[in-house]
Amino acid sequence: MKRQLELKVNGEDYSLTVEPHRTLLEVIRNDLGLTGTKLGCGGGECGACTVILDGKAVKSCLMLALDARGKEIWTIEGLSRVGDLHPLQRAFVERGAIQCGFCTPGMIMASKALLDENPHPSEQEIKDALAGNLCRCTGYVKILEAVLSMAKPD
Amino acid sequence: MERFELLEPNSLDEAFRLLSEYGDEARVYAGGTALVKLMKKRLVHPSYLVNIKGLKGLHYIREDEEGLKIGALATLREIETSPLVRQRLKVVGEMVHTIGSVQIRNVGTLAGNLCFADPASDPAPILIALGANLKIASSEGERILPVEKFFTDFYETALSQGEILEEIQIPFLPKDSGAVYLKHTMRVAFDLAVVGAAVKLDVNAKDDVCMSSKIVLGGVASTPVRVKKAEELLKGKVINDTLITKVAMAASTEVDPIQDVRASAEYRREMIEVFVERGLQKALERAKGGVL
Amino acid sequence: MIIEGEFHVTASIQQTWDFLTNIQKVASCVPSFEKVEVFDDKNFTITVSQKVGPFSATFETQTNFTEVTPPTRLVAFGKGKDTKMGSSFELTNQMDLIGVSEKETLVKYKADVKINGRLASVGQSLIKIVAKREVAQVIKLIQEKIGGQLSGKV
Amino acid sequence: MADEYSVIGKRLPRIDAMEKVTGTAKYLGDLTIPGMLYGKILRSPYAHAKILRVDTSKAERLQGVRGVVTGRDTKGIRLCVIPHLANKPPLAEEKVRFIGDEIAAVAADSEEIAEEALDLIEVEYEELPGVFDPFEAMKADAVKIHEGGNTAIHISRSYGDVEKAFGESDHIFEDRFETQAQPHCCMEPHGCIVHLDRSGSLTVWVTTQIPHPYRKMLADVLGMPLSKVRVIKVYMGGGFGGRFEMDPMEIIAYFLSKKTGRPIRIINTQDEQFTTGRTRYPMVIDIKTGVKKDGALLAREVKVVTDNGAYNSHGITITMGVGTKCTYLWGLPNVKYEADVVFTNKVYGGAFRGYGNPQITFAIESQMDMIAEKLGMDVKDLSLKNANYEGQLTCMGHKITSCGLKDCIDQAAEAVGWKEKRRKPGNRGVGMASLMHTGGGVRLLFGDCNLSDVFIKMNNDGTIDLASGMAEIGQGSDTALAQIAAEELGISIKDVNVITGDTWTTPQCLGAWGSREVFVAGNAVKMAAGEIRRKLFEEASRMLEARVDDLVAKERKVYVKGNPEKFVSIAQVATTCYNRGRILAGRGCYDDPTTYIPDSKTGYGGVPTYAFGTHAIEVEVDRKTGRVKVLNFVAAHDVGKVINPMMAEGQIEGGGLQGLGYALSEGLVWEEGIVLNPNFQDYRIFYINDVPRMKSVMVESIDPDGPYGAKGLGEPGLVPTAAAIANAIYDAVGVRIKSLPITPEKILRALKEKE
Repeated sequence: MKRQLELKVNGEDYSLTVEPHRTLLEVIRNDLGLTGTKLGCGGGECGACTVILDGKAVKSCLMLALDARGKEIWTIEGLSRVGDLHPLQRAFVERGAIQCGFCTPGMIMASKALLDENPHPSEQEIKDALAGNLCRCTGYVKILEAVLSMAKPD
Repeated sequence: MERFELLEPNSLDEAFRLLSEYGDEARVYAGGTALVKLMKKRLVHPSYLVNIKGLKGLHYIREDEEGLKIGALATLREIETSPLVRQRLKVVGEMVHTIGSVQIRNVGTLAGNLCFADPASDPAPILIALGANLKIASSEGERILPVEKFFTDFYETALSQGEILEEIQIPFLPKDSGAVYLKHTMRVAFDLAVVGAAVKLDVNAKDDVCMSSKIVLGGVASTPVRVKKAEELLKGKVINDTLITKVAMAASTEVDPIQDVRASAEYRREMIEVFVERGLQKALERAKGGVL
Repeated sequence: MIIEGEFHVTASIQQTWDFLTNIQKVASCVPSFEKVEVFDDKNFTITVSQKVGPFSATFETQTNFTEVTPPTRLVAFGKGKDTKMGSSFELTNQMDLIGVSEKETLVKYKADVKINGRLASVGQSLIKIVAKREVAQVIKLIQEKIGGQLSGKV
Repeated sequence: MADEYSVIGKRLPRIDAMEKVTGTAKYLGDLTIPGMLYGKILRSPYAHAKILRVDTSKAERLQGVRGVVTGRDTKGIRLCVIPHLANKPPLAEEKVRFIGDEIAAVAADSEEIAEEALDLIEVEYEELPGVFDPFEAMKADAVKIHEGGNTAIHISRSYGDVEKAFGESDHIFEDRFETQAQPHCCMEPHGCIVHLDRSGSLTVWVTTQIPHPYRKMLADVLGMPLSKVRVIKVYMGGGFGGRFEMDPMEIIAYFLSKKTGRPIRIINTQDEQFTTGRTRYPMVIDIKTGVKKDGALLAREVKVVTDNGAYNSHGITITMGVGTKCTYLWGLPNVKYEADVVFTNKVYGGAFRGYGNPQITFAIESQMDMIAEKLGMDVKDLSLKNANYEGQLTCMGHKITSCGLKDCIDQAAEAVGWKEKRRKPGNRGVGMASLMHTGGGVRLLFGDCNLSDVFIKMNNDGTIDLASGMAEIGQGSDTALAQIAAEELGISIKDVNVITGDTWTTPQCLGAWGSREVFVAGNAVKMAAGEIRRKLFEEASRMLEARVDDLVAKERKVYVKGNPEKFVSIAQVATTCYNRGRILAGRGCYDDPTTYIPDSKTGYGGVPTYAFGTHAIEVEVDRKTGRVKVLNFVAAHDVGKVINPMMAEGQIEGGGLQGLGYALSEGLVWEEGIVLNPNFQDYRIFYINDVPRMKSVMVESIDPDGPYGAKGLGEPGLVPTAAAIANAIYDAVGVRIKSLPITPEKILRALKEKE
């Protein structure tokens, strides 16, 4: 049976009805059309589906959409306006932290959750925060450098 | 994922009622990280999920004179970052840090981890070693069960139908005690323990004599295993390298380790020896250094 | 997966044979047994249900004796499916009976258990341990029941 | 020296970075086509079985099911990237040959309904014995997986006089090395949307690395004119060789679309990807090498058994390629090669970054370390002594046009601290290994060519649209091509719009594989842009009243050499051209200049250039647990000329990560044909915590044929890693592990044996 779901995504209020078995990822992608958040492994292992829920990074593929009732969610689409990147996004672009780009939204959201909580993380703290996000292209070197550059602005 | 009904009790009593009413067809849902994954793979098919997230009264981490009290809804991440946990029982926070990833710890709960009863559960060994208890509630009332008695088989617990794990009670470490949890994995992060070794030592600070000890192993059998014969070797003895080696060897022969895709039984046996040895060394160091 | 071994029962070879070829009796020694439907003395459907924690599977297993050599050899083949788990189950079990004395029989068994489908990729090691444990239980019950039957306890 | 280039060699962000970093980039799973249905595939639970009956009637009756197909619909179709080796039916007809083999498929209104319908399909099997080990499969009495037997091919070649050379050798080394099945683990699983519309036009959105050859394969298999087939590669979450062929799912989706008239989307689940997707081929390699006392390598004999899995894909060509690869590194004069490619009842392999080279290089370079030790030489000196060089002709007659291998060895050793760290007591060790690989594709995989065609048009404002059949798969080829075009035309990379991926709007190209993107497509871009520049200069020479030969294009201007005041903007020139009815368009078609003609016994094409590299790695081994920690990772690569240092580093670092996984932790584990680790929990690719900050060193050998001297770098990054790790472990604790992955358990076992 469908249930009412009120939530705020990227600063905008949404009111929809969803069935209990829908994941937050499905609702974000299919109902809200925000496909920047990716479906990778579907089992909470790759981190491509990471969004920020009430300030905390979560894997939206393992969360029921109804768990987001009344919560505030940020996805990759909420980080920038047209032509105006968030500094973290700019760091990813300028430091070459992107290859195929599939893990990028999840990496950025996981990094943002960290930086919001801890603006000056150590290298180890960054690694701990990103240890739930897989990247098969970059070898993580440039991702780490991009997040580090935010931790210690040049 | 297959369809199910989400039931949302407003009180524990209502939750008990729903659980007894729907019996086997219902499962308690809190963090859900493990359950949703299995449901997505169509390996578990509950018709009803009893969502206890609305029971805000279960969401706490606090202390009393005996120890930490952790409510069923406290997330792993809250425990990991709790100043209270860090100050009063550091080893618990250290252990939680090794579970899954930040995203998983932000959602998953300690109670959920225990109830799922994965043989490789990280909290189980150290909670047993620390002598933690569980407050289990049902319509019949409450009961207190040592964590040590909680795990009955692969993914099976002592919870009866209609019961909910309400609180985890972890006693503080007495003075001159040290505890540690060491997790051996094949990957640094996001991996299950090939061997998880929890060691707690109570020593006489003057002469390093072991007053009592608990050594508990995870990831090696259908449930966490306490190696009592090995513990026995420590009792009343001065803890030194020779004894530690002997105890570690005894621990490795006391268990009949499982074999799976992560490691062979033989390797597990060898690692039990290594990690019990390292655990004892570290626990002794902590007992003497006053690390909580 | 092959599970093999041998066990003794305190009964003559004929008594043991009679017990082992009586489906109802044998079924009552299977802990996961739910029900049996007998078509003739060689064909029957036995329903077994296994539950381990949150995982449960029910296999309605069509079984037949493929080799019957009284009182020394019995080979049974069973095949079942659990649609809900998208998994199937196959068992070939060969039993050789050797009379040790008037009151003692040695039973050698070799069971080939196959689980295919979703269950298979998830928990091979779990399945193995559960299967071995189940077999041990069955043997224990057979020993008890044959023994008990003869001593008039059951 | 002042930098001669404005765009080449610069650390520029990727041109698609904005789209990717904002979540705008659309990947396959992000697309919805009106009317789209969801397809799911029923797969065999048996490793080897006859199919007696398939009954789909119950599934067809399920509410929301729109179409069901079985082997009856696809009867007669056989797939393989090499057409004459095709033996994979898209849907099984009489037999299934591995767990996961496709049997039937359903199209429904939702994925859930499709899944539910799969459970309603009844299949009756007669199980056959399975054979899972290639050596078992080669036995005369082994059960036959295919009618022609279990050996897909036997390969035998010889160059020089191996027997004589072994006779002249002072030492002969014989070792067996084993490698495992490594899936690509692209973050985006494989998928497609296929729509055969009612007018008879076919559109396929698919995660492919080879849009144009793919289109041809599809048209051939379906008997359709190419003009009716449109293949669109959208943004793609990684390739690495895993999408270098057609997958059965696309043919299945075609027949579902044909049945329903609707677009069909099929995307693998993680489990499907692991259990039915392509992998790197497992190989057992016996290698025998004859050496003189002074370290001169005289002869090599290699015997390979490749586990082909259940069906043909790239297994035969990769194994042939290994026969070539074992001749060229260290330029051996005498080489003998024997190989068998053998079917087993397991998921089949495919192309994967390195195309056989990681396997054979693990063997060659591990053994090189052993040889050096026996001869009492430093392996670095042994490598330098035998290093390939510019102008060298290999025993197969391949010419090395540029070579920076010696510099790679020296610089890698220097950066890792070789002299200070090698052969020191303790638990730490350093190891090195080198590689040689094509730096520009190869001929004869898709016809006797290695080509790329490019169209560029300059717009009135001086910006350009560049259309290429190359496939951007994350490696950065779109950006590299844009840089080359911008350099040639004196414009900014921001002025370049790169159009790739759609076979209806892009010209012919063989696609992204074989490290060929920069070398082949880059040369084509250079030619096309050069044509436009000529036209621009003609017009500009009129406008500036200067000779064409004196003109330079830079910073969006055309100016007279030595007189930068005298210029016109490129936009002005372009506008003038168009106003005068002159079109600024250019075309470049590049086919590599390889003159080598493959002999009949190899059937393998020559390559236009070679890339080289050396990895030097420092590890620490826990002697009690066997656990390896990688402390330092230096990768020195001869890339010809660096087009974009940031992206080149990215290729090396990413390759390094895959190489580390290959060396230490990755590999499918089977039991009776069942994959036991089909997820990222149990199949361990590394997270950020497991890898060191890899350091890349670029060696620029300037290839005479590469654009600006550039060579390919896509594959080399992981080729020598496993051997370097194995050698470092040996240096650390003295045990030689000859099978991959080098797990803690193997190390511990070896340490205990050594005691």
